[in-house]
Amino acid sequence: MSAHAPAVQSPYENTGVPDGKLAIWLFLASEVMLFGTLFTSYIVLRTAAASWPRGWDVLNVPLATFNTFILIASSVTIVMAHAKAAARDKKGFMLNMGLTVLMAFVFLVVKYFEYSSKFAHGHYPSTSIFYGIYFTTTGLHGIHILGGIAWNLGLMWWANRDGWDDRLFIGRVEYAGLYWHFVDVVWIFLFPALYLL
Amino acid sequence: MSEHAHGHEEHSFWRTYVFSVDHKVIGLQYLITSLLFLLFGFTLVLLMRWQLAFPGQPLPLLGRLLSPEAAPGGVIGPMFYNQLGAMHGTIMVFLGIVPLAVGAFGNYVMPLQIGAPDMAFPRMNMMSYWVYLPGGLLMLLSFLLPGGAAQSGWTSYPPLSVINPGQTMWLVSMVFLITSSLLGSLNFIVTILNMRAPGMTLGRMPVFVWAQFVTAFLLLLAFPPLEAASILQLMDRVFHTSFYMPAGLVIGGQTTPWTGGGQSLLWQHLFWFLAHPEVYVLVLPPMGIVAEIIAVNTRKPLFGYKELVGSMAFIGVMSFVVWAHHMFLSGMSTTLSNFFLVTTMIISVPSVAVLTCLILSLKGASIRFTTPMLFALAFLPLFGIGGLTGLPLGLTVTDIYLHDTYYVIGHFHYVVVTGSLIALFAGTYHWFPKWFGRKLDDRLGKIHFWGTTVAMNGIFLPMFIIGMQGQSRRLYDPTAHLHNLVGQPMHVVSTVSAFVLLIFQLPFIYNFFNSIFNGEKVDSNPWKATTLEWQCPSPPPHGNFASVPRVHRGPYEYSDPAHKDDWLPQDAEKAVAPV
Amino acid sequence: MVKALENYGWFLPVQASDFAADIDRGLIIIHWAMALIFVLWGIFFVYLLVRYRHRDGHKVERSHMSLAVSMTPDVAVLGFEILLIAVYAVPSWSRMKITVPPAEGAVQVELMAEQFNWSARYPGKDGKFGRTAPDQVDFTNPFGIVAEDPAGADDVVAVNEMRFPVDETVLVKLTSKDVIHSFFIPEFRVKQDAVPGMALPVWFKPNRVGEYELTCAQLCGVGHAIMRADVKVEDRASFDAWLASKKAAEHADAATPAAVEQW
Amino acid sequence: MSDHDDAQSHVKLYWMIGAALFALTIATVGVSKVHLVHPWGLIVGLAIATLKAGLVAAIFMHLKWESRFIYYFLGVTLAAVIILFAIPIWDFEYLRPLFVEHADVAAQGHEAAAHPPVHGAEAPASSHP
Repeated sequence: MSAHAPAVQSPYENTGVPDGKLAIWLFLASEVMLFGTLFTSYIVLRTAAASWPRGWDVLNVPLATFNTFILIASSVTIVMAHAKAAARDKKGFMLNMGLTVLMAFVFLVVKYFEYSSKFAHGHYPSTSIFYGIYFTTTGLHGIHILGGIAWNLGLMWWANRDGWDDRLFIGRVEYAGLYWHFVDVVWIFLFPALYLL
Repeated sequence: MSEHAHGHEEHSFWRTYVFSVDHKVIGLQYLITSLLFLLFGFTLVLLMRWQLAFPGQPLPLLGRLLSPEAAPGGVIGPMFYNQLGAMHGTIMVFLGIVPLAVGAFGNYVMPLQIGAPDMAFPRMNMMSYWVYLPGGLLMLLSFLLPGGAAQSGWTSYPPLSVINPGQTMWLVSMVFLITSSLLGSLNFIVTILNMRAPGMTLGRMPVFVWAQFVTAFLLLLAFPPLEAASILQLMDRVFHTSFYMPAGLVIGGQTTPWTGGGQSLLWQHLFWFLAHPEVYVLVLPPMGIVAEIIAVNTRKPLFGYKELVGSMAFIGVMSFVVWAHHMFLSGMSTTLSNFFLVTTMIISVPSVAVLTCLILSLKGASIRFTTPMLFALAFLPLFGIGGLTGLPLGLTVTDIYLHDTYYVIGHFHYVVVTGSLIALFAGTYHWFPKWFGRKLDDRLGKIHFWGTTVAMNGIFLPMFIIGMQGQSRRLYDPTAHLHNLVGQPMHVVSTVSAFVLLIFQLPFIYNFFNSIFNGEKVDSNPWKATTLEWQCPSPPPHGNFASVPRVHRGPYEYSDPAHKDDWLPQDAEKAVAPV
Repeated sequence: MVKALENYGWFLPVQASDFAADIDRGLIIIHWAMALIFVLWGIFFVYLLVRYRHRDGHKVERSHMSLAVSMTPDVAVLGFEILLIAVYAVPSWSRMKITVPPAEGAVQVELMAEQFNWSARYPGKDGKFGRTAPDQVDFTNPFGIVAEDPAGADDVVAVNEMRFPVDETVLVKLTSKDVIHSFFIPEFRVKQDAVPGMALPVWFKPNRVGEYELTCAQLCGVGHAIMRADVKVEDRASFDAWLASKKAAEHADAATPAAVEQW
Repeated sequence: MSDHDDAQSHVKLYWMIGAALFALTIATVGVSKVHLVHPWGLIVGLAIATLKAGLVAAIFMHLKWESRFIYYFLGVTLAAVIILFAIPIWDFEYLRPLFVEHADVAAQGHEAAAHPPVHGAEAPASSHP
């Protein structure tokens, strides 16, 4: 690809990377540390635990696999939404972003069923160290998905008002996409860690 | 939310002074709030010092005011003492020094020094203050809760912190503070990278800006692990998960609701993974402040700009691999201690290098002993003592004896109090003219300086002696142990010096608030300094510089023979030959 | 107990174990080095302040000392530290904390820290500790020694009191019942956190008869300050006599019905 | 802005990556169903997950065409994460023999009290040393 022309026409000395992109990548770096700590704790507590249930026995793996498909699909649709926004196709953008939000919502609904079935069987976070980690990590991930839904809905609402032609709009769609892909990457690691290995 | 131009529409009182997006107003908000938190944290320690020097004797004045269960009959109870200890540590570190060094000085001075009109994200900057303030107030609120405030030390080691009352509110407000610091560090890094005045390459940035840049990275990468660890501890406390609770706990004779399987050492690893970079966050900006003040008052370029910045960056990197020297005796694997012994000794080298560069900047200079320079000069030997006393603590063998004794308390107070806090006082005297257009009174300043330095040494030097005698830290009543009796007079010396220190803060407080309105008026560059913040009016208007400044040279061009006066501002076109 | 007061002076307490001399040598070497560094830098610092203070007619020299020369103190400090690590720290640390002495030759003690008590258990004649179980734990039986295990019958339990024979390596298995405590005897220069859920070995060889004090160095709650135990080092004979008397006193308590509440 | 015309031309690429991710998810579930011998199951599972994460990061997050500053940040973050992983895990691996094995006894006791054992039998209570 061509060398990066300074995307930012600003009178100030800068790195050629727009402020928003620097900020979102730094924020993702801190999120990497946050989830990295949860994974370290998971590995440490698992190796130190006397016994660790197999994912297949205690958790509903097919449902989780479906959930993974949903999240990957939503990653694809949000990157399409960014492509459509760049191509100035508002209808395409709204469709794709709507799909992303819908699939994220479906992901949470599936999560709700999973949690309620666990509670029904009397498995609470306090039941054992496995459930503690399961509920904490998936819960924190779920909160990040809620954040993503709010961000994407905000963008759609802003696009309908005067945001569509704002010079920052396409950038902000890209940053929402980066955040969403990161949440997907966290699930890509969380899914095998809790359910499969 | 489109970006409106930097027009000067008239904002209401609320938008200008309270919910302002101007980095200068936010800097002052941080300044006032953190100074008040520092004062409050200091009063907590006065109560503790009274109990340490005269165990069991009722407080003279305040005794009746304290609640009966906290201080029965005016005598501070052990539970309230532990609350004071934990909250003193937390308030001073997370609510006092870091917001002062990063929030106040960083927010106000750094954008001016790089010639920027404001921070890269003004609204996020405002948000970081308005997330910090509720976090701080929640921390203070925890005193009034039924169980009382947090009482398992500012390090809150489980299982004690999970079974003790008061820790939940501490964890919740910690999440607020961490979020505020993350927002702040994001803003700093993007501003420093993308909003430097044209001509200001990274090699021409002042040392203070470099210190803030490294500090922002430490905050960004080290704080989230503590946030995750706090979430785990919150789950342990509220939902009885047992991340940090090992199996078979018997507390007060009964088995506990925790099913076990957790590891208490996990918290210590995650906490110190943050807390060591955190103590370098406490020390790096003050080092930057001292470097600026020494350059201005010696009228000479700093010695070894590259070495100074290189050492700070190296400290920043190394601070991620030294954390477990706090855990040599905590049950961590002893072979791992050897690894951390080596990394701790490696990180002591850049600290010595920074001190060497600052001291050698005095050679061949023309030193002016203004009040900020007095504080900056006092920083050098006192921070030196702090650094040197770190040697026996960093060495695994001598740490066996000195770990968790008063020697440790003496060490880190010499680094933070006579190090960072004295440097932050220096910064306040140095940049006060830029903030308010008026100077702090020099006579009161000198009284404050001599009184503070002498009193601080009076508090912390005896701690080394008590530590050598083997007195453990965080003891409610040291006289309960025979081997501590010999150190009791030392406690009295410390307590008296602590009250003297309080008395010597009064001239500073009076001087600070009085000079805002009727201090001696000064022009925009009273110290005749070369860095950009002194080339704009004080206090700088919204948008700081009338036109975007263009930088032509390094930050410390003093005593240049080719120029008429002994300082050449960074944005001056070219040197004017002396007439 | 007053006799114990003369163990403590202005500087380090008396050396009462073989590690003490080793640690004190390290402390003294480092503090002399620190004093030397501080004084040298202090003198140079004051000289600079006086020599280069602002006064009329005094010109600023723009030239700086060469970097190599300026870095000699740093290199010296680093060299001293590397020497210290290689010669002193690593070998002593491995002797004090890594290589656990063989259990046979040592006096074995199991020490259980709990909120605000130290309970010590000696294996008694058979040299074996009886089995314990958490559900047996109660006030009279802090370790939860299972009654039917013969090995536990002759175990001696002492609360807030520890005795060691002089000149014999003591191997303590340190654990905690509830929170993190820290086993610290200043005169022996030995310290180790007692972590619940972990049994950490601590070993030392007392080499001076006398009365010392065990204190808790890690904040463990409201009673952290009063959590102490008396430590007495005596010759082998009186140590065995003490064990026997302790065992006898225990039988006496067990016999009286008041000690066992059951309904 | 210039790099946005790249976004359009990549639509086809995004669909391919999406399909690849689906396939890899099926693969990882399949592999775990097969119960490989201890170390291999872990290694293969992690390899697939890292591959998927790499695809998302490189293509979807445009990391392939990113400026060097972002690589610097991510490099520093990666180093911090590696330190955060390596040292605690190495420490607890070393500490394993020092653990007092109350875990299963207490868990079993609690399990039985809370509700009838639902899943596979716990490891028998190992005797306390």
